[in-house]
Amino acid sequence: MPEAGLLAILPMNEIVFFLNKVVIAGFIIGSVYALGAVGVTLIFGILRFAHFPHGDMMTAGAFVALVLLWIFPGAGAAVGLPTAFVLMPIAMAVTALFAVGLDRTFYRPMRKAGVKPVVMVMTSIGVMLMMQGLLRLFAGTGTRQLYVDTDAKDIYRIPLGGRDLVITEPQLLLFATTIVAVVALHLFLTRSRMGKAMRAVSDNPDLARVSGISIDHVVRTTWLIAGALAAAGGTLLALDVTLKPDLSYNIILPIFAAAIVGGVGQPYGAIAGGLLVGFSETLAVFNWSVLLRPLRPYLPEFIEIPAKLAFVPTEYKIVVPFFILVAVLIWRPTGIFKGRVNI
Amino acid sequence: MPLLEMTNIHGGYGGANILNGVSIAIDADQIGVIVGPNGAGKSTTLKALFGLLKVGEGSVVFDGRTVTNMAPEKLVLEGLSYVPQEFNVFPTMSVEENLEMGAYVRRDGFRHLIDQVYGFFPPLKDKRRQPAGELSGGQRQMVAIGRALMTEPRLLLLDEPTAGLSPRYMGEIFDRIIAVNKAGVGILMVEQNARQALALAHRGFVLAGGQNRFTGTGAELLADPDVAKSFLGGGADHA
Amino acid sequence: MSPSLREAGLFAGLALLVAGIFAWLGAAYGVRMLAEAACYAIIALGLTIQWGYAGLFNVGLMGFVAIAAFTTVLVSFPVNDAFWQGDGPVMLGQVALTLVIGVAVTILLSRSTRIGLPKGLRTALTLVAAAITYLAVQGQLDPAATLIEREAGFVGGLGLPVWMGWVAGGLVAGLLGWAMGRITLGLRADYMAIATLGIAEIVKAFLKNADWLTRGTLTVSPLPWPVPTPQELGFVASRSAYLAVTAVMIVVLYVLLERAWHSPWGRMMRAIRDNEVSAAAMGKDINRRRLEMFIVGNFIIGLGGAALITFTTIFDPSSFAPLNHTFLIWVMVILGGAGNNLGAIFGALLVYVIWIMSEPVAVFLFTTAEQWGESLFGWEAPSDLYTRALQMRVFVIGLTITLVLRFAPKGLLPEKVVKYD
Amino acid sequence: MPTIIDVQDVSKRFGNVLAVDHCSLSVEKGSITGLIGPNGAGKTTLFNMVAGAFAPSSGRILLDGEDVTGLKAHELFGRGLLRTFQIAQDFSNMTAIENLMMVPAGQTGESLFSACFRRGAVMAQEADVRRRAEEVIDVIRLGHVKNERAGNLSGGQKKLLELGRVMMAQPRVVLLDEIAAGVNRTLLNDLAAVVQRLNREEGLTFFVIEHDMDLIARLCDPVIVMAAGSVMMQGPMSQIRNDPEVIEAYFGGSPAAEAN
Repeated sequence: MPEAGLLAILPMNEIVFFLNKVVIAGFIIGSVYALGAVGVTLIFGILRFAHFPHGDMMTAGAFVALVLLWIFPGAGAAVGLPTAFVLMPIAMAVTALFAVGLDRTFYRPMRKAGVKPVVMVMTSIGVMLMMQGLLRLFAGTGTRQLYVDTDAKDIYRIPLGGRDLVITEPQLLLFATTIVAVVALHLFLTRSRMGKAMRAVSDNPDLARVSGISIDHVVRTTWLIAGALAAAGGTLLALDVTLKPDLSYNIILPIFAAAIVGGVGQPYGAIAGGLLVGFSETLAVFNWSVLLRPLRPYLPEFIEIPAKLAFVPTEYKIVVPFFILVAVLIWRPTGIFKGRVNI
Repeated sequence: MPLLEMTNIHGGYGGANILNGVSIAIDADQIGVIVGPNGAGKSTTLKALFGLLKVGEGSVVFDGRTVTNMAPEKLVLEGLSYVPQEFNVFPTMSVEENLEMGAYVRRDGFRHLIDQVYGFFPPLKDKRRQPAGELSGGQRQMVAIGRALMTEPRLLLLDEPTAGLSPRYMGEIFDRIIAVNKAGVGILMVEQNARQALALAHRGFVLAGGQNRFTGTGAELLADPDVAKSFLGGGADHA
Repeated sequence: MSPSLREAGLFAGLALLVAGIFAWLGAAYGVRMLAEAACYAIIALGLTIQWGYAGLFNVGLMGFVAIAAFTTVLVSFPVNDAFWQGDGPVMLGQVALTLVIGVAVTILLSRSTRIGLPKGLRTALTLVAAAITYLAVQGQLDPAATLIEREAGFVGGLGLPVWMGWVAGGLVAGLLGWAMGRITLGLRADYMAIATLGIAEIVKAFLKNADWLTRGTLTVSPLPWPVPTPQELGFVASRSAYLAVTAVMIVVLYVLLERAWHSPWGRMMRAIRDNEVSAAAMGKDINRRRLEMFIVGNFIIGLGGAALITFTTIFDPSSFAPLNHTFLIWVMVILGGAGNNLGAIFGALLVYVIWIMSEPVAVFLFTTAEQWGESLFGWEAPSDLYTRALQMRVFVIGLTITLVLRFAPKGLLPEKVVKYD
Repeated sequence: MPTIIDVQDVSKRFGNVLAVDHCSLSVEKGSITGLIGPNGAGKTTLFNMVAGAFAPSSGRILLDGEDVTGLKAHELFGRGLLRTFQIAQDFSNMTAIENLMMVPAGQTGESLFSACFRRGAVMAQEADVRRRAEEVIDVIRLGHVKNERAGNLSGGQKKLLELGRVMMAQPRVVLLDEIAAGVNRTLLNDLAAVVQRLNREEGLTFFVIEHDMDLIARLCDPVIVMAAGSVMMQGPMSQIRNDPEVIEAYFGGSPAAEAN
């Protein structure tokens, strides 16, 4: 069998390692970024400011899930899925309402006063600090698990000759949720009356107003969607790794990068941007020596393969989204999907 | 009783008044045209009428109801519709979606209205799936007017519908406006192309310095040498 | 109330507050607080230039503070003989040489369209050259770093006077500002905020991980002081001397900035802030002037940051918490009154006093709450309640920002219209 | 007379719209040249390109024989070209006199170093600038509001202030964008008088966009008519206003009018 022969000469161990470390990890982190970036990009499109507390909204959503976990610890066992995932829709609803409340309390008064966008951004930073203070006050600074004892963290190992391809249950759920959310959002924005109204406001708020579209409704819907998706992203990320109150801050820069790369105001762009940033990160910190080592016998003597050959040392991972961001801002400020930058 | 009656309107942005007593009255099914030099308050009058600008003094009565300073989204329900001069389409949305947005306030079916708009503006039908931002200026203007027609307004407000259009398109847009009017929609428009617009107007209003300078039928104003003077100056004979 | 009366009243109130703290917690504590507040005031002056004068939204303050503080360490920390006697300097010299050659080649290639290369080829060549430079430098630096860390710990300093370190710190911060400004000043405010935030993170990541250069998480201490240390003079006298140095810096900076603000330079800057398009039509080079503001502001921020870190006597790259401290300074500037130098100084002093005092207050409140909770409801407080209590302070900064922006957007000492008479 | 502004085959495209379409025109040194045309004819776009707000998509612009295509506004100011705006663009948080004093280019005190450390030189020059500003503010009759914030002035006063800035700048060419918009008759006479005086006494060239035909007739010779992005004709006003083609462009006369 030729296939088997081909498989035999391929360094399967290393390739699977690559798949685990780059492809799967990139998809996972990219999906989290995407879920955050969709909210950021919607808020930017409709309200025209960069929403800094978005990462904290994700964390807050995960904490809502945690609290629900304490209240209904048996929910997961009944369905056979992680409890936090089963309770996630409730957490999404709560966070969505919370986001609307945030807007009412802090952003709407500023909007009504007609302040400049930069003041909105600064207000949002104030909100971010408040949320971080509160989160750490109530949750401490330690890490937590989003699992109850009855949950089993299923790990799927797919043997591919040699090493196994490893995917965990929360990763699958995260990926599935992202796809469902994106498709649903796409249908909502292109088919529903409210979704079209949101696009209209993003396109031209003044004309939307004279067409009789209620800006208040659109703004409220925007916050509902952004809040719900943030909660989903936060909960799923916390399921995959752990729940930390300061999670958000490490994630907001890549999320902004994803939103801007995808083109501000472009939900599909945010998905692509999220995956692009996620893959860039995993590719950049990947140790390429692993893939080169099998080639050792075929390479001339004088070429040494260093023990570690990564584009960027892991400690500098934060640099990757930043460079993507700056590069896009300079060379193609409308994003790869042509968003709206000005106004 | 006139369909629309604006009486002695004063208003402006912030402190400075731009309108210093504008009065406009037109009947249902009429075309009213507002002309005048730049800065005379023509567009401002439309904005004040449509609730986009605070009216400080004076009253707006539409179909017997006082609607002074009513919010635009409410005025749409009253039967008014407004087409701004610039930025008057949703550029990333398709032509048909633009029309749907015009019908946003309607809860009933509006399919027949979309067909009616395609009837007024046949070129749009072929472009229904195309983003409005990719259309030519004249077609964009058609989308803008079509969007405003989707609420089945009794009165359509147009702010310089032919600005920036080539003469060929200008004539076409004017033809369409007449057709819309013949279908029973009152029109109040601001026009820079004064002569052409006055020629099709039932009522004409010449504004200057935020006040009515001349008022009359379109034909009267066209024949008035003083009106001509305020446009080309010096009373040139160009009739 | 006339503006000058208002100023006098606010400063008098502040003086009373400070006097109360001196009486309550002692002179050593009070002077320390004032010296630190003075350093913050310098940073706030730098920020008020950027935000108040030019509307530049810099949220990367801690990056500039950190790089300036590090430069001070490099210049004024005692010489590390172990490093200079080993192979380290030579190896670093090679790295530097590679870097210079690589950068030169890259720049030449990026201009190669002038000799007729097509644009696409130029871009490709430039990118390849940059990548090769990067890999070569990284490849040479790794063994050098390992060697230095093993043999000498870190490179140490140059042993020069502290004031030189501060000035150098300011200059490096200004230089970083220049590089940053070239990239970000054309962007709208949101993007500039994101970009500067990113820079701060990168600087921090670098300082934290380049152990051969900064000792990383091992921290460098004690940093030399420009005045005799507490061991020599005692706390109160030594800290007072430090306070005197920083106070002189504030006065000098204040006088210079006021001069500049009331000269044609300030007039031009106000014009640019008011109406960019028209200022350009009147022949003012907006981009250049903005860049100038950004650089000068960062120089002053670096100066203040260097003084602040020197005062704490320890350089710890992981201590530059980007959010808390960055926005502490932002609150100082907007609460004090953006665009008013006196307002920035007042805001810095007031906010720092409140910030420092909020620690004992928060702890007191939480201990009380803990006791009551325990005795009344049998509530068992989490063991980390103390650290959690301090998080309340972050909340308070955030709340202050939103409240000030909403109810007093011009601050306590609003900017004054410059009049000629 | 020699040409000072020479627009050669300039086009500007915004997305699908060709706002200026292979336009060529020239302005003679020492003239007050008018630019008229219906809304959307591309006048303001052309102005913006000549003034350096954005670069043309194609074509060249010469200023006094030198190619200045694509130069920025502040660079053009340095070469003696100044533009005013349709809606007066004042520095609203600065006083009227400061609005004038900021204009002169290359003031010593505009360097941060000099402002801080060369007080003597700066003050001496500042006194000169001040004196000139006081003179100008009297000419434009705003002396009584010189310490008022420019944002508090009336629309007409802002227009006067704008002309005051022109006088402070001492340029060679001025692009005036709709100086009459929103200005009452009496004030308009003042503005026109200032423009004529600057033209006559100081030899300034003016290139004027205007909708007020009276003003154009009074000030300008020659007048250039733009329509649909390019020049339709050029000549004295008396000739322009009797030209059937121009009347057509301005007032139309299409079948639509007759159809009614």
